[in-house]
Amino acid sequence: MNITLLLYGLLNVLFVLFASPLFISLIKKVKAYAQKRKGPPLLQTYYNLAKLMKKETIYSENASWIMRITPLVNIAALLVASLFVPLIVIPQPTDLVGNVILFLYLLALAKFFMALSGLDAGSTFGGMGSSREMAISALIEPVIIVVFAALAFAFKTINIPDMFREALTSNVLVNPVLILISTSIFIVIIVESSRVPVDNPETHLELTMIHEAMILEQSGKNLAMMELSNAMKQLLLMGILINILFPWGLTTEFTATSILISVGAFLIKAVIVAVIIGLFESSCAKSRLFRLPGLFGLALFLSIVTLIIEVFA
Amino acid sequence: MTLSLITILSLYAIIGLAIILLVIFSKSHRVINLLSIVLPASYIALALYTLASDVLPNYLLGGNYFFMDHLGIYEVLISGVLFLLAALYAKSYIERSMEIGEMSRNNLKLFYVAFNLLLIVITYAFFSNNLALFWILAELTTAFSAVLVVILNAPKNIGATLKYVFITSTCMLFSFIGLILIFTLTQSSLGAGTLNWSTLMLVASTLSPGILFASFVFTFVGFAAKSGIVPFHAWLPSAHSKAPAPVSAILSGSITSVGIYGIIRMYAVVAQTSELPKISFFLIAFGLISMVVAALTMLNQVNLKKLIGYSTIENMGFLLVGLGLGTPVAVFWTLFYTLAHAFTKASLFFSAGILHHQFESVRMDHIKDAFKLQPFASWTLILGAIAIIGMPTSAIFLPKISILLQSASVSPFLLFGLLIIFLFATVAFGLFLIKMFSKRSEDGSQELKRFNAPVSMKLPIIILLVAVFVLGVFFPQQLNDLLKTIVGELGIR
Amino acid sequence: MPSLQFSFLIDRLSAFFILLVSVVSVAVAIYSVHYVEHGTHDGRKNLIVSFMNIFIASMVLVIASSTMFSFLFFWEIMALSSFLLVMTDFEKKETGKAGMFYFVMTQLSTVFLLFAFLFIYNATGTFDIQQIRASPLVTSVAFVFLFVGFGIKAGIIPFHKWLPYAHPASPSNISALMSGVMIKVAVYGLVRFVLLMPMELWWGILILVAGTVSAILGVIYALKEHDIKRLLAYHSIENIGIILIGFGLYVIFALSGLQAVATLALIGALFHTLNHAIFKSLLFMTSGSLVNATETRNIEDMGGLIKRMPYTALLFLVGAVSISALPPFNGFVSELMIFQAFFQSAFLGNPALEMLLIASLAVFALTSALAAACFVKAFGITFLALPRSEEAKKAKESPKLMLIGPAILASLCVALGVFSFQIFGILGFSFPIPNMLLIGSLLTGLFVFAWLGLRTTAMKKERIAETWGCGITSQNSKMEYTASGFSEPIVTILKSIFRTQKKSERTYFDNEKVIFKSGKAEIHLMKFFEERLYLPVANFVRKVSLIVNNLQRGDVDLHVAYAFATIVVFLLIIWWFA
Amino acid sequence: MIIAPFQSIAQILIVLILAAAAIIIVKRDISSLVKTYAAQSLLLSLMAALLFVETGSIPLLFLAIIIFVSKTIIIPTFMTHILKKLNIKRDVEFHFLSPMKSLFASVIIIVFVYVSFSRLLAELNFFNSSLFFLGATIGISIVFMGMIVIFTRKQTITNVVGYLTMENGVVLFSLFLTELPLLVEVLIAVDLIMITLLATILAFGIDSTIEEFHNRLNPFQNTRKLSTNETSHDDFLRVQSFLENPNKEDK
Repeated sequence: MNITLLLYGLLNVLFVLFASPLFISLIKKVKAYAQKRKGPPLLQTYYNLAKLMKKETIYSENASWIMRITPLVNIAALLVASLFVPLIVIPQPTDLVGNVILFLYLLALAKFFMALSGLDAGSTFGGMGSSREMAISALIEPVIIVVFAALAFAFKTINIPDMFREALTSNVLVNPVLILISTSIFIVIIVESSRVPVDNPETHLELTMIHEAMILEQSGKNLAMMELSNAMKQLLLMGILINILFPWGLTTEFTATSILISVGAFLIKAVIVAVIIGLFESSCAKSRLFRLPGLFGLALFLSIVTLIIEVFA
Repeated sequence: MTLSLITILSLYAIIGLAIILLVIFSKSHRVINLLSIVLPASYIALALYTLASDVLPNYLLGGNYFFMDHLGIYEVLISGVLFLLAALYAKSYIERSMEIGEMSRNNLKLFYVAFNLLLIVITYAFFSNNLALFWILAELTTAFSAVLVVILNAPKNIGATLKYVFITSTCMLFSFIGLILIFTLTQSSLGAGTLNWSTLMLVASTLSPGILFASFVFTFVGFAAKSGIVPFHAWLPSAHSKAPAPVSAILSGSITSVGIYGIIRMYAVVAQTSELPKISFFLIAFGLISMVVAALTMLNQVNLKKLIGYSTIENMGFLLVGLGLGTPVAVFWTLFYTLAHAFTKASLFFSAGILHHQFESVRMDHIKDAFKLQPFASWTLILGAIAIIGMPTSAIFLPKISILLQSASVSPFLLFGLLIIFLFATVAFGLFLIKMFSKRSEDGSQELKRFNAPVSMKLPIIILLVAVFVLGVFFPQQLNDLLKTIVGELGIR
Repeated sequence: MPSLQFSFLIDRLSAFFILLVSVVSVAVAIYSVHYVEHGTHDGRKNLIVSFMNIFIASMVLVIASSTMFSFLFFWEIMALSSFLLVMTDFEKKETGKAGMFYFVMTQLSTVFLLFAFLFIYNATGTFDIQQIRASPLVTSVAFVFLFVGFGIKAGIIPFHKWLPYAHPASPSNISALMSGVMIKVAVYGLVRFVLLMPMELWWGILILVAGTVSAILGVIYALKEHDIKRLLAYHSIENIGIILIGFGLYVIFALSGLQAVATLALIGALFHTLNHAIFKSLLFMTSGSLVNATETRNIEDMGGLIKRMPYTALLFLVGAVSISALPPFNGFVSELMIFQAFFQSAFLGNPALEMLLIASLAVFALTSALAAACFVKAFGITFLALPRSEEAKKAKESPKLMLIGPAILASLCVALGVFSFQIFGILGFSFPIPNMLLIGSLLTGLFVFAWLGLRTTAMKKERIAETWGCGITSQNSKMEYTASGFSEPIVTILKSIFRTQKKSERTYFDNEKVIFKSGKAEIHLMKFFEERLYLPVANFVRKVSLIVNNLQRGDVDLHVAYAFATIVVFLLIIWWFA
Repeated sequence: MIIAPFQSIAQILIVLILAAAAIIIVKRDISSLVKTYAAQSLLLSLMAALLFVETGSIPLLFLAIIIFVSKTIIIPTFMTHILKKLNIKRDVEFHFLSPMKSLFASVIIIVFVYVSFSRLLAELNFFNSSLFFLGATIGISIVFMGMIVIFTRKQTITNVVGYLTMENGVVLFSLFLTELPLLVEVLIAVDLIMITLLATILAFGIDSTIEEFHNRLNPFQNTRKLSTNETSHDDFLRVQSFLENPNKEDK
């Protein structure tokens, strides 16, 4: 594990850490515009986090140490996961990081503890939240796996950086595979970052909220950690979508110029994706929980079609 | 000095009659019981002596009526052991039966006289060289064992005994027809008619196969009835369930083996001719029928002793199958199976007898928290069941596997059928025991006081079970040789 | 001609399985020392212990035996001793039912195995397992029978029904052994024989499909269970399914010439066998402690135990994380290997096969996700929040040895996960699997780093207060989310599989059905296999045996008539042959 | 060489024996059943005697005597003795087959036996005369007819008669086929007597109290004076309770 790899890791992690909150508020902004509102400033999320760090932390009497470790587990898992998705620089091939399945299960680890913390305080909301969250994530799991299986089929590798490199050098993903797979990944992003129509991050209405309900008991720095890790997760998934579909500007060598270029390129692409997400969110309404399987079914169908095309072509 | 076989043979009779006289004229139960223990003991001693000293087979009275060969000695030994242990067990069992008024004291002597007479008759049946003589003695075993069954004070016993007497003797008449046919056949082909197995074995190949087959079929009827082969089996379960436990043990150990013995002899005779495949098929078919019917019937029995009785039928069927397979290996293991089965069954009936005296019935719905009241009998019952379903380390296991293996070479379907039948029997035992032992008495019926069985009732069970499980893991060389010689003498190729 | 001559042969496969058996047995033995004391089994303690030893020994000997005969011999002893162990609390009604199920199924498996063995012997003339050389027909028939026989013992659907009955009924250390080890012996048998016989593609497909079905249905049935031990039993079915998936992949890939992937799948399956043995025994033992502490198996009556039994909670959590296949624990690594094998199916070059694998892959993914959900429920409802019953309030931490036993396995869960890469390196396999040591250290490191960071930067003030509970006066256990509530969304979404029947009736004050007076609603989950497969067969057999019984009901005359008819038939036979 | 009168007499005897069997099938009055049986046995012994006169072999004579003593004297007298004790005089119920049907059945049986044995016995070369063949066939048929009696009649005592009839059939069969060693014949007779005694006593036991039954069954009654009365008394009570609720013991 040489120095460049270390450098890559540091760079990537820091980038994810600091860039991710931006897109949360960006999407908020887009939705606000869509609703003819002004919306919060672009740096609102950073302000929130800073404020939360300054606030005291309150634990319920019924809560146990699960409640205390969950934020740390989340942030740790997401930090490790952010090693796996190169956003600006692709490191030279290595087996150490980048295994797509490990990446997914790191997210699952975070989610597992989040759900436990939801049950920990014994309040009704938390239980409801984690129950729904687990149900949804269980149902989306086949989609995710099949999508990445499709990618693995396409790129003949299960290593995310290698996928990106492949995508960079040879664009194997010609239409219609492009559209299909992007649609599936897009749905995955919507689900995983708990957005409309699956979930509604704005309200605290018990009927709609899922993710928010889980972290309802969290407060202060712990809440900050949860929010941050959620933002990072969203960014990482967006990054996968971006770097596979249009990896232009993604660089492989460690030079200041190329890095700057790719940072810029990535930001632009990410902003575009975020805008799309925002528009999509504001274009459709929160659907009932038991309607969601239909959406997932669609995603699964698309990804399987992708696979079929790849298999028979 | 060595006794000549004629003396030995007459010794059997002399000892037997002497003991019976003593029984008639002795007063106390203990003495009578002791005498009845001495008789089988002496028989075993004589048999072992014969086995050790003289060269078998040996023909007596010019080979006309009696002879001794290894098969006979083997069967006599089995019966001797069974009778010995049964007598040992009977003491306290009968005493208890008389206390609770199951059996009136007047019949005590009748019981023991019939008991000893039965042993004598069985012994001579196994030593009889002449088919007709064997037939008569077999009939007599029916008569005496019928007395043993009917001895208890219950109308049901009379009914059971009537079933027994009528079915067996009716069918035995047909085997008499069969043996007249054989006699005539030999007369017509040899000039002088004979019913001697020793002779028949020699001349069988010269006789006309058609009539030989016919006579086999006719004789089969009677012997099958004695060994409880379906559809002549009806007497067996009822008699077994009604009779006192020691008698049930003898019935399913010795009486049935008398029938099997006859079938084996006839088979050995016919096996010399071209009819072999036909009768093999015949035997396997009847074995299967018996097994199927018995196993299916076992599946919902409520009466423990009936269950055990039906399992006897099932095992007899399996013996027929093993005989029908007819290879030396199969016959070897069939012979061993008779011994293993007799011992296991005896232990089961003895345990059931203890339970019977505890609960005054062996019906499932009358037996409650058996483990608390009769831990010993419960465990021996479980062990016996484990042994009879042919679990490993029981003596049944090896013969079962080997015979199944032989059947596989006939047809895989036969093998699978047998396995399924065994599954049914096993399941029947398992479910019955689970149901029976999981029964608990509701708080009302706690006043059932414990019947503590004396050593004389426990010892036979222990001996039998030890024997069964030791034979399961250790196969003595002498036994191996004995069985091999028997197979040789039967001329199984 | 069989005789009691046993011969044993220990190669790497059997050595591996013996290791598995012994490791788990040690932990269970330590655990049992105190566990057996707690149970109210009067004189049975000694019996339990002695039978337990026979049981373990027989399992080791089954694995070690090199002839089918001794395999069968010890297999029977294993079945018998385990049956007796299941019947420990024979007075209980449910134990009786469990015993019946278990007895029948285990005998059935013996029937199939015995048939296969004798069939092979008849073809090859030897009992030696290594010498199975026979025509494809023979081996195929033998394979089918072996598969069914071992499948019953391993509890693959639809032969699984005995598991969810036998495990709750038997003492927890026994369930730990049975679910952790015994069903693995069945897996061993299957692997052993299939590896020795000339494989065919459809074997692999059969194994894969059976595995997939067992996995998904197992976890789905587990989701609706609130009896913790039954829940774990269903998870055993699921994990056996996963193991079979891996093994099926091995067969398929090996026959397609992709040796590397095949090895990956096989090792993955075996590794998962070991892992499942470890964490399932761990979970069963801890649940046994729970049952002892709370006197109930229903998780709806537990809750809040993390405060009362902290160590048990930690151990259970480790087990839950491992079985939910979360990094960096062992369960994850083995599932990762199987996943990777799946991802290689692009190279098969047989479209139909690839599609099958993809479908199976999707189901597999769903399975592992549902498993995670199920264990969030199991842990959350059992340990977190407020106690749901008086017993749970009064629960005490279990004695030391009942913690040490599981603790060994828990540490193994972590170690096998974290050092998996190195272990495989030592064993001489080089798989493209991530170095979990790195990941694990990164996770812990970043965990500590974040913790320190928060300590330094963030506000330290912490307060323990009552959090907002939707305006209720005081938080009580009635307000908590129940286990059934937790699994309700999934149950509703998958109602077609559960065959859920919701019944609800309402009464109103007025005729327009406006003013609601009273009503009741109930959800009934159908026991599909029991009601559609097991009971019909049993009833059929019972009916037949009743018929046979009634044919024999009657006095002398009837039976003499039977004899008469039979003899007339004999006359026919004679006439025919003469 | 067999001459005509013997032939005709033998045929007449055979037919009479068959007729006796038929009567046993249809008759309802038990005492007359026993009488018919005695008559049949008498005919049988006459048959044996006739054969002795014909062939001049001593065993046949003895056989005739044995048959006469055992079956026309001992068994019938004993049975009538029992019948006096029994309170049943007639056996009116029939199972499975009505008397007429059973007669038809036995006719069919006769034909069938004839057919099936014709092939069989043809191989026995010394069957030179049709008479022997007829005798053998009728013998077997009588065995079957006796069996029909056993399973169509309800009363045990009648079943005993049926059994005896079967045995007569066997003897007839053996008469015409061959002659067994004398010892065997004696033993068979003894055996038959024992079985019959037993069966009859059992039949008696079925419809009498256990007490009387055991008194009859047990030959050692007076060797030892026991307090018979109270044991037998509570035996009696037990039996009463049985008769009140018979399904207490299993069925």
